[in-house]
Amino acid sequence: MGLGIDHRNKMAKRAAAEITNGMIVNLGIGIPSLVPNHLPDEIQVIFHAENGITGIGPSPEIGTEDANLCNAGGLPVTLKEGGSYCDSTIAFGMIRRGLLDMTILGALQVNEEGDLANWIVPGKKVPGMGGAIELAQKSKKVVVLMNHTDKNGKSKIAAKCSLPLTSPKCVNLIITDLAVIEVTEQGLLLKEVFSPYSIEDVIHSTDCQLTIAENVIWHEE
Amino acid sequence: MGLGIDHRNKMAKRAAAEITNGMIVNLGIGIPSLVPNHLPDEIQVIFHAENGITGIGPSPEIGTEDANLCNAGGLPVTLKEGGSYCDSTIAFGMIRRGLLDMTILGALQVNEEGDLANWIVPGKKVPGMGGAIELAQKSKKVVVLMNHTDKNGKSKIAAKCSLPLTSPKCVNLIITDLAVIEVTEQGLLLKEVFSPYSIEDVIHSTDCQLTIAENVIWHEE
Amino acid sequence: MVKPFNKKTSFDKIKHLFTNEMTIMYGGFGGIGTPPGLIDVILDSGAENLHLIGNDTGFPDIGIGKIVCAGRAKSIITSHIGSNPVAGQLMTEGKLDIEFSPQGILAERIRAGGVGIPAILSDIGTENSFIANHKPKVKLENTEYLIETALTADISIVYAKQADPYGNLIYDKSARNTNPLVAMAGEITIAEVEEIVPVGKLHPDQIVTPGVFVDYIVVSEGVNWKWVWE
Amino acid sequence: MVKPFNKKTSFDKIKHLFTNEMTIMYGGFGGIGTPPGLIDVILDSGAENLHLIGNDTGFPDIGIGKIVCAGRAKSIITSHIGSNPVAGQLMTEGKLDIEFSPQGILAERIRAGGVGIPAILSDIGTENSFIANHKPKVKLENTEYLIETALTADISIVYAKQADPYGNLIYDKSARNTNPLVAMAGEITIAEVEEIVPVGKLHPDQIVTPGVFVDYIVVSEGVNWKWVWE
Repeated sequence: MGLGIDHRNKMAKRAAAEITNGMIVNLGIGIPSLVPNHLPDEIQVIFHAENGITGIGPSPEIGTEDANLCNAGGLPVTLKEGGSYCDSTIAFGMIRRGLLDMTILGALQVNEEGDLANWIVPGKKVPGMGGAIELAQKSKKVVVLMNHTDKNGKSKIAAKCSLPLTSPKCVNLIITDLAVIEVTEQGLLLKEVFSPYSIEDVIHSTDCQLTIAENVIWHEE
Repeated sequence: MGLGIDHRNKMAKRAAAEITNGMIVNLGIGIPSLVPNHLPDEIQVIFHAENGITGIGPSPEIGTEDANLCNAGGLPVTLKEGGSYCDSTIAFGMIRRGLLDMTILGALQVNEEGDLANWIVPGKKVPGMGGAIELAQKSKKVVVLMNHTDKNGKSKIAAKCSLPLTSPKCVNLIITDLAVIEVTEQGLLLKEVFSPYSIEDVIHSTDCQLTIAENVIWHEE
Repeated sequence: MVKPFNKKTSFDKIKHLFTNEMTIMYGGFGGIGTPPGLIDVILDSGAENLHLIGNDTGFPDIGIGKIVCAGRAKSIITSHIGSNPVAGQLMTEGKLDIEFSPQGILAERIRAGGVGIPAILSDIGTENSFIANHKPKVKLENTEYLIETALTADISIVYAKQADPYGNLIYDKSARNTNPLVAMAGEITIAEVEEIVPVGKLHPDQIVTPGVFVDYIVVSEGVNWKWVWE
Repeated sequence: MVKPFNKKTSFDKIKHLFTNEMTIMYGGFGGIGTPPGLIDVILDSGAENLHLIGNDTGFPDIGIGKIVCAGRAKSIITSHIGSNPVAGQLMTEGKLDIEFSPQGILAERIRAGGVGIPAILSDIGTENSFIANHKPKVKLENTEYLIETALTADISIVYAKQADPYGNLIYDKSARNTNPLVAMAGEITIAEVEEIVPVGKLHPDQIVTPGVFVDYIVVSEGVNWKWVWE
């Protein structure tokens, strides 16, 4: 069961709401790449890519793509006025130096301490970590966008990650097709639920303890 | 007793003869900066400076200096066609990577093993090492241009350096106002003498063993 | 380092440089910026059991992916193979030895090789056993760091927008990516470029790779990358 | 990191940023490329007991030399003080603590701080007791290397040719020298520039320092360096 475009955009829109004026933000491949479509015009933000772009603009019109201008996922992009190119060491220099206010990325598993697993399924799929370790370890805020459960219906939010970790204790916020969950010192805090799901649905689909916020926000479809 | 301009140019001219076509060469401050004046036109060479210049050209005409274009000694220079600017890490990257065929620099002392002392006179003068360690340690060939003796008449070529070393076992060739001496596995080899000095003058002015080459070359004034 | 003042050559004339068992480092990121003509030259050369170093394994038909899929690589140091399923398959079959390095650290290791630094210390992935386990470590003020050693290659291949005959290079937009780093780290560096311009045409403030790092220049017959990552 | 999208300010407005005991890193090489207006602002600010980091100590009346000669510096990490006799005198009198670093290694340490690398290993000066004695060391495949730690500063001051309001910088000829490195290594980075141009005017391939590293831009009233090294 994949996520329909509506679910994807719902999640991307919610992630976009985390972005405030002046932020420097890195977007992973997949659902995170939809985030810019949901940003209000008045928000000025600098999108960063590991392959050496500071200031990514909207996707180009079909037919106007530039083969030499792609994001870290290899998809054609544009550059905003005031943007610039650099080599990968400088792009990662920005990351390690702590200049990234937020990274929004996908995950295979997240646990209640905010550990992130997103680079390997032993014996099955070994894509490699790419820049995920650096982004997860060094960004001021790490937002995960992922399905709440895997294709077998198993929760991707667990007490302990069964998959090898990308980076421990790095995730701040989890946005799934069901809910928005914050990683706090006291564990996971369920803050928002997407209609038509209920708090009980979320608890049922989550493989670890959830604290329920005092005022859970309800997102109507 | 300083060195007159003739002596300086004599030494610079001899150093220039070490340079062959296509070399990348770094010149220290002082006498080494006179070397380019003695290069035949047919020799193409790339002069390198630690502050980020590859391809230094001749000194500018008076009145045409550019305040933002100086060599590592702070003197105005020009850039040859095909030259380029970089930051200091890349300039030193060229040095450490072993791309410099030759460095020509001044010295306070050199000993029979080719140890170089040129950065500090304890209790007297502490200029600091600047880029000399890297240049001495990593250039393919290190040529020292210096007075044969100091202002008290003491030999600057010794069995052991009394001054703190810049770098051990790095000097390949010593050019003084008296002679040209090669540093070999077997010690110092006197190869050339500048008129009006004699082999005996050179031996007398040198504070360590000298092997005399089979055919000492005589440079007439 | 070969040092003629005119470094322009042809694909044919450099084919003999590629030999079995050598280490080849390639610029590019997701195939974009990996010199397509030089990849074909390597294939043509017949060189095999190659040791590769680069950001990722490209796609099966783009970038270094073609070398990997032809079974020419014995090992690779890289950060990502997700876009080339054949790389993962060869690894699983024990036919390709892969060392994964965090992407930015890999870039720094290549740069370190290029500028003659033996290694860097890193705090990236210190708690990730796949990264940290086999690496030397050192403690500095009570924190343990990984020692990430410099990488160099027998031959580096890069893609650039323009070169002059001295080998000075400038790059185009995000096709720059790892190319300026790889350009410094080869014993021999070969640049495939869109265009060779006369000496003096490139503005000296705008040159990204000084020509002293470059040995050969070949003119590209066009790039073959496209947008198919996902 | 302060992040307005218009980073232009005036010398007066940033004077309060400079305070006693802070660490200040400065671009420039032999005075050339050290922002003269910002040096005067530091003098005006009254800040003292400063910890300085930079290539050299300039001349008594040029570059960082003015700060040193005014007795405002408590310590300095540098590679050369030969052009500023006052620096040597203050050192001899025990009034200025100087740590000498090989020039290229100093540049790499500043860069390491700028790109978030904790340290580099170095084989430069391993046999020079003045360099090696007080440094941590580590053995790698039977060779002992120095651990040269990264350098950062509370404030970095740099000189550039042009900036746009986002803080993107380009440099002019050899006045580039250490400036792009220093620009990355400050918690706060202030650029003194010859000219501020509109956003979009700088070519994105030609920008050397991306604006995300820069916090404030001031327009220079002109440079004061000249050619007096020898």
